[in-house]
Amino acid sequence: MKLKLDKKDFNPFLQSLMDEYDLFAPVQLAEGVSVYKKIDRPDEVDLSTSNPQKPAKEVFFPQSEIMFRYEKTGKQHQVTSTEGVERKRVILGARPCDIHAVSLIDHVFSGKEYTDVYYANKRNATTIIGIACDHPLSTCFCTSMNGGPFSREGSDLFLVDLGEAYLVELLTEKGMAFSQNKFLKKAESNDLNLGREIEEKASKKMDASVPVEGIEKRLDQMVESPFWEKVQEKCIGCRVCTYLCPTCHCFDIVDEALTNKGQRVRNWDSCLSSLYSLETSGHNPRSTNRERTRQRIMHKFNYFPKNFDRIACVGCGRCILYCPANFDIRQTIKEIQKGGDK
Amino acid sequence: MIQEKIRQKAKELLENKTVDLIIGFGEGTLPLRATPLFIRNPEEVDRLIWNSFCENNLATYLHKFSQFKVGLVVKGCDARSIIALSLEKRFKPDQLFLIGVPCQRMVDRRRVKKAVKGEILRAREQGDQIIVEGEDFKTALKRDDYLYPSCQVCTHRTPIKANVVIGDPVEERSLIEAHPEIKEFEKKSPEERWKYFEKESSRCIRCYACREACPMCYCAECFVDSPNPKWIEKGLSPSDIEFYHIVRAYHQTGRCSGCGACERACPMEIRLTYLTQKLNLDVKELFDFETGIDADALPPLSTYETEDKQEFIK
Amino acid sequence: MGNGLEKNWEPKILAFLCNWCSYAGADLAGTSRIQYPPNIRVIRVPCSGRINPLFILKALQNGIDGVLVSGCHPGDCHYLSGNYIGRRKSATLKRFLEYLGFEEGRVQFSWVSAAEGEKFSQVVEEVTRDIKKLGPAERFVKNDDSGKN
Amino acid sequence: MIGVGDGETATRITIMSHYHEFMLNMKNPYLPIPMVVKKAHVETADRMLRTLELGFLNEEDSKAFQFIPGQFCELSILGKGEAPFGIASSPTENGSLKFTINKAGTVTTALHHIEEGTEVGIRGPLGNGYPIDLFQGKNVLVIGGGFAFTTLRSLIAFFLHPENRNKVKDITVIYGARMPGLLLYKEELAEWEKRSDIKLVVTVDQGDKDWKGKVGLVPNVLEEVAPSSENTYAVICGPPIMIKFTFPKLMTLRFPNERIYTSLEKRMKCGIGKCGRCNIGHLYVCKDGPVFSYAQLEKLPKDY
Repeated sequence: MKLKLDKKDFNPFLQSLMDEYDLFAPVQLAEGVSVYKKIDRPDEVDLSTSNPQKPAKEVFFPQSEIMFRYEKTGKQHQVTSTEGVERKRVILGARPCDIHAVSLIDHVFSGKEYTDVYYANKRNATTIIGIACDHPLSTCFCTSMNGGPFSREGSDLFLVDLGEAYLVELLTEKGMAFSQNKFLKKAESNDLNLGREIEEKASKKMDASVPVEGIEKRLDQMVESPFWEKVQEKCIGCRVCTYLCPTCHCFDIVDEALTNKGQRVRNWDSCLSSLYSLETSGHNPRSTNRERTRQRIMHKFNYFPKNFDRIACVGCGRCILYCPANFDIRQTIKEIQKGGDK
Repeated sequence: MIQEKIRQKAKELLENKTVDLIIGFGEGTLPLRATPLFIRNPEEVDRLIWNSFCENNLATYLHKFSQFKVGLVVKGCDARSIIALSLEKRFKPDQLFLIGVPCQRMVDRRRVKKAVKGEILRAREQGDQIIVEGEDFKTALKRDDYLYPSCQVCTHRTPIKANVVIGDPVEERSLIEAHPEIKEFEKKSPEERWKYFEKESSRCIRCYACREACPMCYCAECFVDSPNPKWIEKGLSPSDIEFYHIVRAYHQTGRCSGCGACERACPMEIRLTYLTQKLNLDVKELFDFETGIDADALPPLSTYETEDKQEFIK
Repeated sequence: MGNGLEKNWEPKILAFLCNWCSYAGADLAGTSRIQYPPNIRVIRVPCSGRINPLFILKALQNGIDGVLVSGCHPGDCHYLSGNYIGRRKSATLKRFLEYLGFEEGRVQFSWVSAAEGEKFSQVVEEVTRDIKKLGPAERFVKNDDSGKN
Repeated sequence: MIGVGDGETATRITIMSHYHEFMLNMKNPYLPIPMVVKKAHVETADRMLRTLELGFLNEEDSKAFQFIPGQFCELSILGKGEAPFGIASSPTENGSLKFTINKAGTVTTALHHIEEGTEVGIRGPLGNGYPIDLFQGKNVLVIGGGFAFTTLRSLIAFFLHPENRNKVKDITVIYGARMPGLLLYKEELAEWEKRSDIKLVVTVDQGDKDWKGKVGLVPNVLEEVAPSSENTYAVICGPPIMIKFTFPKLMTLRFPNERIYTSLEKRMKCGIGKCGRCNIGHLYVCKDGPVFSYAQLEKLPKDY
């Protein structure tokens, strides 16, 4: 079902959503820095940037999340879980690459035997309003990772910015719940044509030049190659690329104790941290930066494909944009495909 | 041209085995960026470049090459970091060959991006201008209006104790009158200053890029990772983040060369140099000490004078 | 001034006293029946040079209203240079904390020798009076699970 | 890709939402099962190893907890954290579970200090455990070193139980420790030595004045005992140094890699294959292990 939302009705539309849902959207924290946040007023929303620094995964898998609280009385203790989600939620303005990444993490956090209920509850309670990318960046390579600036995969509603209005496509039953919203009018044919034009223009700008075909097989032979010693040189071992990556899902579980009460918390973690696999005995299977940078690349382009036969990269380009040493994963992929000996 | 001389020097050092590898800068994969480059064979020296985007402090890589003889391309601030590191016995004396470059002050890529509408696809330097081109624009920007904050106030652009200095020295500024931002900030009330610090650190995502980009942060176990005693938690509690930023900055007292690599590494664009520069000013005022100038003067906090100021002590 | 100024609010002040001088000075104040405000909680440390900024920040983070570090007079240090090193750390840390926005007087330093019971009580009185003027500490105090969503 | 630029015709909405294609088990896998410390005693002379016997607080938890030897649990002390430990007791023993804890870090030190009657939590049973069904009708060679003997004790006790003894033919056990004082489960070892249906050889690297048993390193003792690899599965757990020198001996005894199993240790947090930490190649030690055959390990990177 295709509808239209005039931009003059945008804020009232958001207000109507906020009456019923917790609304998450990109918010500018400082000039050039934005993250997905729960908003209190419609004017906080800022859709001008292509992608916020932190990915939309944060709405489903927050960087720091309480798993349960506990209270100790004598030798007994009471545990209260915080997995529940009180209110339905909407995430507005997620780009196709971030949404594609969330569907990749779905594979890890779901499962017949064990499901990550914190993630699952948030995922079930959230309606995704995606927004098309009419100005993809030069660092974006989503078309190489079977995504695209107008890919509707994973969205419940999908917006296309027509200039004066948004074209609103309702794609799933969750999306259909919005069909009665009073701010959404019927889309005329010229809106649809304009939407198609914008789509063609954006797709042409994308250069699907990152060669990932057969990278999993290639990496199988390269596990002990000297290539990794060369790749790790410029990496300073910070956690920027993993914290900002929409498909990274590693986390740490720690207890935060006050006197007799406290909470068990999970925080994002990074395989690039030197402590990530350090065992209490002092043994560390990944003792140097070589093993750690290898793990990041292997997990996304070899291990994840082996487990879920999908590459765990959506080509959003954040790790390229924000790396302090300009470590460019497109270059690394090309070098790998050339056998990594160059 | 500086770039040409760096390449010749690198080729010479590699050919006669004075060093095992050269760490310098190469062409970045994005406009307005250069990237650290590690060269081992002489034929590859032509990949070395020099421009106004060589913003990394390469001294932070030295811990990876402790058993090699390393040739390092250094700006004034990087050279000072190396003197500070040598005072802390971080490498053997003859292990390094410093190729000093009098620095023209580095350009702040983020400020340039914010000065134009639309993505910058190509950029190059021309004289004292930066020419940036996007899909539908081409603009020339005056270089000196877009320098990094730490470079604007830099007082030692010419490397002091480099083995060779490529290019002629540049004029310098004195430390005290060079810090308008700190003077401005100090005029504010304590509430305003705390609000600013609180707001800036509230964006922190604890990725530790500031710690990893800084050559002086090399502790085997950083206090944030210590489980026993556990100083702070690992989550995003504002107070823990402020704790981290206060102590990380304070640990640079009398050790920080003011290069600004911490601020440049931060993905959330958090201001950090206004903390370390304040400590540098205090150390100059209290103990007449500047980091990385005199290779024999002990760092201020590891020594003392019987007549140090003590008016603040009851 | 602090907003929590109910009339009978009593500040909690942490005092790091060096074992050889200030701790003995405090002890002398006690044995000589010299009265001083009960607001301080004493932690004995080997030397004022032993004070690590982490101690002071951890105390402030846990909601302490004021911190006093007291050591031997210059020249009297049992370890010869402990207090000199401590003095440089204190000087730079105090300026830095006040630059960041901590109110002046939250963290204070003093020299009290083992014979100065009288001076110790005066120092404690002054510090308590200053902290009462500043009011309860709010900046940098951590409540348990802020920052989580 | 659905509904891409397909004109005004309304796409027939069939999809609930993309998340509904996934199988979900909404029982929270991170909440610990409440247990109580029934008995606790220090096993070794250096007081570094303490065995805890934990009892279930709720009856239904006890019934639901079905495990096989080789599986592990995440022991949880609220306020300190969690850590993985192999289950030392066998499924055939009564409802309580035994864990032997080596004092090393925050959680283990806390586990060494808690008294009997205190509540703790466990999560489990986790991991795959030893391939009991593969051992049916075969001989079993068990080689253990130091405190890695915990899950091996579970395996041995399981097969020594009357119901299971005839499931396997001969059981040969070689268990070594650095000094007599460091041997675990000394009473049980004494009982097992008396039995005729198990060949138990206990050795120490260095004896002391009242040690009457064998003295010698595990690899050499294996060479001496030289059990036939014919129709036999080997299970080997111990410190890396012991494995490094024992493994070649198994080769000379012509044990094929598919019939040598080991239980690996790695840093773990979730224990259920979600947090991504304990991977070796694409496998997770907590979910796809901790028990692996050497044939499997050969194909994986040396990432442990």
